[in-house]
Amino acid sequence: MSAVVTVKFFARLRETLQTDELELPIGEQATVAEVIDTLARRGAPWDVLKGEQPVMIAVNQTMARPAHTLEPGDEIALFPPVTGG
Amino acid sequence: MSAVVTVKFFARLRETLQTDELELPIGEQATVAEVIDTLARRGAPWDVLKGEQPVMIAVNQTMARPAHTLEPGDEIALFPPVTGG
Amino acid sequence: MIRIQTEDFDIGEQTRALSAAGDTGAIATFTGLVRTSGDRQDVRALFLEHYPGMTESVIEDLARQAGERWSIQAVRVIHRVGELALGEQIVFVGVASAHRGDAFAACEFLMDALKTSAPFWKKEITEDGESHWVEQKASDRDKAEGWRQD
Amino acid sequence: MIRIQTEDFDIGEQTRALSAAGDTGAIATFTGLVRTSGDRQDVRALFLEHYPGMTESVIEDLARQAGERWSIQAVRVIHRVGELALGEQIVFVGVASAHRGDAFAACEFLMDALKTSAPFWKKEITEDGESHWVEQKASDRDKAEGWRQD
Repeated sequence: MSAVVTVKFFARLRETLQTDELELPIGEQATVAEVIDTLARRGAPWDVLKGEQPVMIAVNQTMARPAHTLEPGDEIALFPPVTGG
Repeated sequence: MSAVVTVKFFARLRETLQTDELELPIGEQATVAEVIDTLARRGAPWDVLKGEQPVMIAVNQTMARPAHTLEPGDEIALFPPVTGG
Repeated sequence: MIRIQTEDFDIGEQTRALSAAGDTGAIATFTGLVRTSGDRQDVRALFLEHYPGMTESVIEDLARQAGERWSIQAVRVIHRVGELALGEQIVFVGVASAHRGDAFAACEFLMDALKTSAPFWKKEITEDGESHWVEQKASDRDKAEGWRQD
Repeated sequence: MIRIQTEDFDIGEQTRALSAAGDTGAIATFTGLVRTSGDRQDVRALFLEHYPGMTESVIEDLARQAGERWSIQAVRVIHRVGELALGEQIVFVGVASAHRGDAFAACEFLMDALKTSAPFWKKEITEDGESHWVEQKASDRDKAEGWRQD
């Protein structure tokens, strides 16, 4: 019975990864940083998540830090710095 | 051949003096302060010009100080602090 | 464009005119209205008097000062005079710029400076038909002083 | 009222809606437009992407913060998404208050905060049909930081 989170990608990140959303099993007490590590270990183009460009994090549509601890069913979003307005 | 200036009054001052405009002969090198003194010496209600309420001065439609020296034909305006906007 | 008028104005129209000014990226506007409850409860309208000629030249001068301090492309100021009922628009200041910081700063400066240096006077007309002149606020003088650069 | 939409908006209509908010004496507005000459000369349009749901809740939260810091009566924010040609309106922020200082401050705060915390991303589309994502500006981060209260 592994817990699952949803990961969404936006803008440049969505285009680079050619993925707008995926589901990922997580262990207990998993953090956002661990989710990002897991994805980055897939190799190019996923290593962009640990590259030079900053990656912003939201959990359940609220900005969050890498150390944020996840709950099953959480919606994580990874995206570049915002440029609206 | 005495030189003459025009003096205009606005808002509360116009109402108190029941005058919107008058002409006044001035001497050479006369200042706005002297014009105000001359008018105030007429007694009530003109003494309001030397009363507690501040009186603003414009000469030829530009804000001016009491020490401003007048030229023949100048347009002086005396009015209360402005309250537009 | 500076206009002193008795008629009302349309902010959409004013903003469209501002956005026609070349390389505009930012438009800041301010609109002042006759407050439905001022310091007195029984006010039913305002009457605005002004000094024709001087009003326009003071505002022209303020717009010129704004243009020297900030990078702006167009300024529109409309000030109404005569009798204005509660809720009516009194004044509009709009500034177009390439950048929002300049548009905001110039718009607020113009409004603050106008309140203490443009020759307009407000009279409150109360329900009983009486009227009294509005006093200048110390807070308005302080705001205008805050923009001084010396 | 917060709205994310592809359609254009009318500033006059927005301002009238703001002035209906009770004892309003002051309305400050900001409108952002697609600049006709950005950093690149060959841009013909912008494309705006956003994160539906989060966008609205971030802006709601900013409006709530503005309401805690300043005395304001109504806030309206409209942000367009999708493709926008040069000169088109992108964003509107309008604030109604009894007093102009509060209206100006809250409007500028909302605009500065929105630029660095609402999940929108801009892509410039050039004449040759290519497109590239716009980078966040350090000056925008600095402006947003300037409003911090700690």
